Amino acid sequence: MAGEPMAVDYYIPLIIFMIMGAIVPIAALAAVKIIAPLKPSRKKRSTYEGGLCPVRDAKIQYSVQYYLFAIVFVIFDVEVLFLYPWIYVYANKALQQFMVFGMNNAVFEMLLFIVVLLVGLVYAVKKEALRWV
Amino acid sequence: MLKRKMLKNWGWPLRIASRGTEVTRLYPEVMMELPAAERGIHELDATTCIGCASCARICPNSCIEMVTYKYGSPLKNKKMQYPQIDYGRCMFCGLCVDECPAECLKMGKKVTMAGWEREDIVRGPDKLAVKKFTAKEAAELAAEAKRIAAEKAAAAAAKKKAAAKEGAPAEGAAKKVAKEGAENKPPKKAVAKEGENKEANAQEPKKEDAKPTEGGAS
Amino acid sequence: MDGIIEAISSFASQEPAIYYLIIGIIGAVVLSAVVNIGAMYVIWLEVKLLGDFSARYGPNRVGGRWGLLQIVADAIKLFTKEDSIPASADKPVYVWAPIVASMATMLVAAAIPFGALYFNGKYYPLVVANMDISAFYVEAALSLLVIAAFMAGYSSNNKYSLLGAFRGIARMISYEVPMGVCVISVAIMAHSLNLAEIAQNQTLWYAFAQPLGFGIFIVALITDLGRIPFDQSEAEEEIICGYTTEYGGIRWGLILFQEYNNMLLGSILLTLLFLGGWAGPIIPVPGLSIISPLIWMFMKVVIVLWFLIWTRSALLRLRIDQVTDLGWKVLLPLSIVNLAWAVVVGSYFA
Amino acid sequence: MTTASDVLSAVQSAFPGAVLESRVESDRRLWATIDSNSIVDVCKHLSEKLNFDHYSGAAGVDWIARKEMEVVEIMASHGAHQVVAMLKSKTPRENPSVKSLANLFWNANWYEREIWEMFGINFEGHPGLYPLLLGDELVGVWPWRKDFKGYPDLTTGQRAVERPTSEGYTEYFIPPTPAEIEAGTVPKEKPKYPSFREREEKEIKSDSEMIMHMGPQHAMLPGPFLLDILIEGERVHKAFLDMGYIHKGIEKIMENRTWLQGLTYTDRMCYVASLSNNECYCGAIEKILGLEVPLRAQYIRVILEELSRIQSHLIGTGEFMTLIAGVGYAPWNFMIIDRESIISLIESVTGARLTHTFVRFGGVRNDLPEGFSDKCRSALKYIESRTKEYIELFEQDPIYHMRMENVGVLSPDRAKRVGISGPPLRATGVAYDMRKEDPILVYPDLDFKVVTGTRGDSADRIDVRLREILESIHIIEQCLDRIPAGPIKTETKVPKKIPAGEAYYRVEDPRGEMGMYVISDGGDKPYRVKVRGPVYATLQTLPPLLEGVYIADAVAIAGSMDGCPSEADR
Repeated sequence: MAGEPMAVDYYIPLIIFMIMGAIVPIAALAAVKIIAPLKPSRKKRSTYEGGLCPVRDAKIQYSVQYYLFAIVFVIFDVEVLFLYPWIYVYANKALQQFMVFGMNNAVFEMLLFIVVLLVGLVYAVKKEALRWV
Repeated sequence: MLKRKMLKNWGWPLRIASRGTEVTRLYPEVMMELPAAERGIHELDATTCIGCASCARICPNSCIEMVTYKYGSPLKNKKMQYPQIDYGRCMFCGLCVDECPAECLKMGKKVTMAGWEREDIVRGPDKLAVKKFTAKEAAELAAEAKRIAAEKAAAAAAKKKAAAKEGAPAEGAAKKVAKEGAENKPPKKAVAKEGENKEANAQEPKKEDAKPTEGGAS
Repeated sequence: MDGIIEAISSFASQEPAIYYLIIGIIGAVVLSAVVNIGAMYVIWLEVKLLGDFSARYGPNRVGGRWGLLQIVADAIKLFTKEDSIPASADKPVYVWAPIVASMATMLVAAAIPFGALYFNGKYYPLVVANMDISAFYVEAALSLLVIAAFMAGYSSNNKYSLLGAFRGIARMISYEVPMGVCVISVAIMAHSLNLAEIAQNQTLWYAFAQPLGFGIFIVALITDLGRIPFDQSEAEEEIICGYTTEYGGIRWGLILFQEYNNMLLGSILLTLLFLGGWAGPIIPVPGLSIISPLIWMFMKVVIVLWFLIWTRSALLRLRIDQVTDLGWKVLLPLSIVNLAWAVVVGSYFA
Repeated sequence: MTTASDVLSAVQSAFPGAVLESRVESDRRLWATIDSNSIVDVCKHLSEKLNFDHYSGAAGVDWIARKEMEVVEIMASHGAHQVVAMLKSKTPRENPSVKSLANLFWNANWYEREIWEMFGINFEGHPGLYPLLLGDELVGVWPWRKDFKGYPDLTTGQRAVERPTSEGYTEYFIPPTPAEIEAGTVPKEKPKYPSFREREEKEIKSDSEMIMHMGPQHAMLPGPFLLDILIEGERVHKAFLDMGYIHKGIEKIMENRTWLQGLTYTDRMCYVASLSNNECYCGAIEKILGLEVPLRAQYIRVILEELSRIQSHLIGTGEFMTLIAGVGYAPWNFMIIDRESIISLIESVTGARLTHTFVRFGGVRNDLPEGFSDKCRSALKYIESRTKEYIELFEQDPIYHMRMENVGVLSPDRAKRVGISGPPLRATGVAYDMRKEDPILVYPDLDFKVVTGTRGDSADRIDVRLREILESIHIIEQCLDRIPAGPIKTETKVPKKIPAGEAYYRVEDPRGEMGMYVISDGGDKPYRVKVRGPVYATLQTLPPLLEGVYIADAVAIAGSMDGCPSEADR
C-alpha cells in the first residue's frame, strides 16, 4: 500500500470522519425541524417519572462510594496503558538484552508489573472500594 | 462449569425457533378458531322474540335498549320491540342470553365489530337478527294481523250493536282497536327506508353464506 | 490494475496530506452510508431473529414477506415525530449527546478494516486510517459512546436517566481494563497493534489460540455494547429506558442508531481480533476471487451478530453490582492469566 | 380440634359480658358481637392464647336503619385450627369511632385506613389515618356510607376547574356554587393532614438521597400503583406505596346491582383469577341460601378453577421473567404458548377467554362440551412436561440463582405476622392453603399436597408456583376420572331476593386467600359485599421488604409477589 507517510497524516481522515459524524445527526435534526409538527406544551416538556410529577429534581450529590469506584478505574486503566508500550519492547528482539530466571527481561518486567497490579486489586477489593453503591 | 450449566438456556431459543410460529396470528388473514360455546356478538331470532325486555333488565351495564323493528311478528303485541345492543359497553357476560325466556337470543362466534363511527358498534335488531321474516312472510303476517284486527273490529262492532245502550265506552274501545291497527305500520322513518331495507334483507343471508370467515368461525 | 495501484501508492508517498484528505472525504461519505444502512439491517436482523426465537413472525408486512423495509418505515416515523426537549434539561448537553454518539461511531469506523480485497496474491485491507495502533485506538473509541450516554443521562434531569448514566459509566469502567488486557494479549501474539496486520497474522485463529481471552473479550464487548445480560444502563423494567428516557423522536432514534452501529463495529472488531478477520479460502472464480475476503468477513460478522442476538433471548439480566463484581473480581484476574498464557504461547511460537 | 363453640366458650369465660351476641354457624365459623371497649383485648387474647395468628382483614358496614356502624374483624389461624371468627364491634353512626388493632396486628393498618376513608369510622390509636385508595379531595364525603349521594363528577368537568400548582402539575378544584356560598356551606377546605407526597418528602435526610417513582406508569408494574423508593446511590432506604389509581368501587357498585348482575363484577376485579372470584361470590350466596350444589357442577367448578390457577401461575411466572430478563427472553414466550392452550380449554367451556361469568348460584352456566376430557388430558400432559422443564431450567441457571436467591427473604414468622397468603406465604414453609384449611366443593375428596418452599425468597416463590401447577394438574386428572353425570344446576329455582343473612366464604385464589363477606337484607340486591383479596395483603407487605435492597432487587421482589393492583383496588 502506501509508503511511510508522516504519522500525523493518518489522523486527517479521523478529523473528517468526526465532522461527518456531526453533520449526519445535525442534518437529521434540521430535516425534523422542517418535516415534523411542533406544538410544544408545558405538559409535553415536563420530566417523565412514572406518570407523576417528580419529587424534587435529579440534580443530587451522587453517592461518594461511586467516585471511589471511578478512581480505582483510573488507576487501573493507567496501569494497563503502560502495557501497550511494553508490547513494543516485547516484539522488538533488540530491546531484550538479558535473561532473568529463565525469562527474558521484557517478560520478567511485565510479570513484576502485573503482580504489583494484582496486589493493588486485592487491596482495593479488601478495602471494599469496589463495593457497588 | 458455568458454561456447561448455561447450555440449556442457550438451547431454549433454538428450540422455539425450530417450532414455527405459534404466538403471533396474522390477524385479518388468519382468524382464530373459536369453540362452539364462544360468547361473541349476539344473534337474535326475530321470529320468536317476544319483546319481553328481560335481556334489557338483566344487563349489568344497561347496554341493551328495546327499539321497534319492522320485521317483528305483527301477530303479537303491537308495540313489539327488539333489543338493540351497544357494543361499546357490552361486556359479553351472557346474562341476557341466560335470561331470555324464548331462547331467541344467542351469542355467536362473530367477534369482530370495529367501526369507524360510534354508531357502527351500536347494533340494532336489523343487524343482530340472524333469522327474520322475509318480506313475503312479513306481508302475509301483516295481512293476517289485519284480518284478525278486522275480525276483532267486526266482533267489537257486533258487541257494540248488541250493547247499544252503553254506546260511548264501547265505541271508544273500537276506536282504540282501529288506532292500534294503524300503529302497527312501521314508523315513518322506517317506511322511507323500506326499499333499501328490503334489498339489504334479500342480500344479507347470501352475503353471510359467502363469507363465513368474517366472524372467525372458520 | 497494477498501474493504478502503483500510481496511487506513489501519489500517497509524495503528497500524503492530500492523499489522506481525499481518502478521508471519500471514506467518510461511503462509510457513513455503509455504517448507517448496516445499522438499519442489524436492527432488522435483531427484530427478525428475536421473533424467530420467541415463536413470532417479526416484521412481515412492509417490504414483502420478510419485512425488509420495516426499518425504513420506522425511520420515516421517527422523522415525522415531534421534537420535544424537556423543560428542565440542560439544553446544550442534551442536544449534543446524540451528536457526540454519532461522532464516536464514525471515529471507530475510520480505523476499522471492513474487509479486504484479494488481488494478485495480496490482500488490500479496506481501511481509511490504517494506523499502527488501530487496535488500541478502536478499543478506546468504542467506549466513547458511554460518554455520550452519560451526557444524555446527566443532562436530562430525570432520575431514571441519572441512574442509567451512572450505571453505564460503572459498566464501562469495570470492563475497560479486562478488554484492554485482552487486546494486549492478542497484540502480543500478532506482534502488532495494527488491526489489519492482526487479522492477517492469524495462522491459527486467536479464538483457538487463546480461548480464555476470546471469552473475556466477548463478555466485555457485550458489556460495552450494553446488551443483555449487561444492559443495566437501560434496563427497561428497572429504570424505564435508562439514559434515553427523556429522548424522543429523532433524537432517540439517533442514539439507538449509534448503539446498533457500534454493535456492527464491535462484531467486526471481534472478527478481526479473534476469528481471523477476512481469512478464508479464496473462491477460484475470476470475479469473486477479488471480493472473496469480503464475503468471508461478512459471513463471520453475521454469525457474530447472530450470536449476540441469540444471547439476548437466552439469558437473564444481571444486577449492576454483580456486573461490576464480575468485571473486577473475575474477568480482570482471568484476563491477566490470559495475558501470561499469551506471553508463554507467543514466545513458544516465536 | 378446636371448634367454633370451643372458641366462643373460651372467650366468654375469659371476658365475661364482653360477648354481646353470638352465633355459631358451623364448626368453622363463629359470629360474635363484642363490646367495642374490649375488642382489642379479645383479639389479643385470641391471637395469644387461642392460636388466632392470622388477622385476615376487617370490613365496615353501615347499618343506616339501625343508626349504627359495624366493624367486622376477621380472625383465623395459620393451620392450628379451622375456625374463622368474625368479631363485630358496633359504634353509633354519629361520630363513629372504634379502637384500632393496628398496634396489635401489623397488617390491620391498611384495612382500617380503608374503612376510615370509605365509612368515616375513626380508629383510636391508629398510627396514621391517611387516605389510601381515594384522592385527598374525596376524604370527608365517606362514599361507602348508605346515604352517600355522589360527588361532583370531575370527568364531565361541569364544575371542576383546572389550576396549576406551584409544583407544576394540574390540580382540579371545584368552585362553590353561588347557592352554596349564600347558604354558607362552602365545601371543605383542604384536609389538615399531610399528603402522601409531603409525608414521603419528609423522609429525605441527606443531599445524596432521592425519591424515585416506580409507578404508576412503570414497566415493572403489572398495573398502576405508586411505589416510591427513597434511594441513595442504588440502595433502597425506604419504600412507600400508594394505591387507588384504578379504584373501581366494585363493592359499592355491587350494592346497586342485583345479585346476579353483581357476579359480572367479580370477574373484573382480577381477570386472571376470575373463576375463583366467581366461585367466592357464588359460594357466599349459596351459603346464605343453604343451597346444595349438584356434584357434577362441583367437579366442573373445581376443574375450571384449577385450570385457571395453572394459567394464572404461568402468566405470573412468565411476566416475572420478563422483569429480570427483558421481553426478548425466550421461555416467556413458551409460557404464553402453554397458557394459550389452557385458555382455549377454558374458553371451550365458558365461552370467554378471561372474564368468564361462569359460576352460577347453585351450579354452573354450561356443561362440559363433548370430548373435553380427552382434550384436557392431552393438554395437561403437555403442560406437565413443560412445567418440569421450566423447573429444571431455573434450577440450573446460574444467573437466575444470582438474581433470585436470598432476595426478598420472608421468614415464616414474619410472613404470618404481615398477613400475606398464597404462594408467597407457602414459599416460607407455612402450609396454609384454603383448599385444605377451609375446604369447599369436592376438595376434601381429592388427593393433593400443599406445596411449600423452604427459604421464602424470590426463587422459592417462583418455584412454589411452578410446582403448584403440577399439583393442579394432578387434581384435574382426578376430577376427570371421577366426574359423575347429572344436573349442572340445582333443581330449586334461585329466588330473585336472597333471604336476610350473612356469610363469609373463602377460596384459594391463585394469588392467595380470597374471602367475600356478603350481607343480605332480604332484598334483590346485596346489602354489602366486602372483598378480602389476597393482593391487598401482598402489596402491603411490599414496602418493608424493599428496605435495604438494590433497585434491581426491588423489581425482582415486587415481580415475584405476583401482585395485581386491579384486585387490590377493586
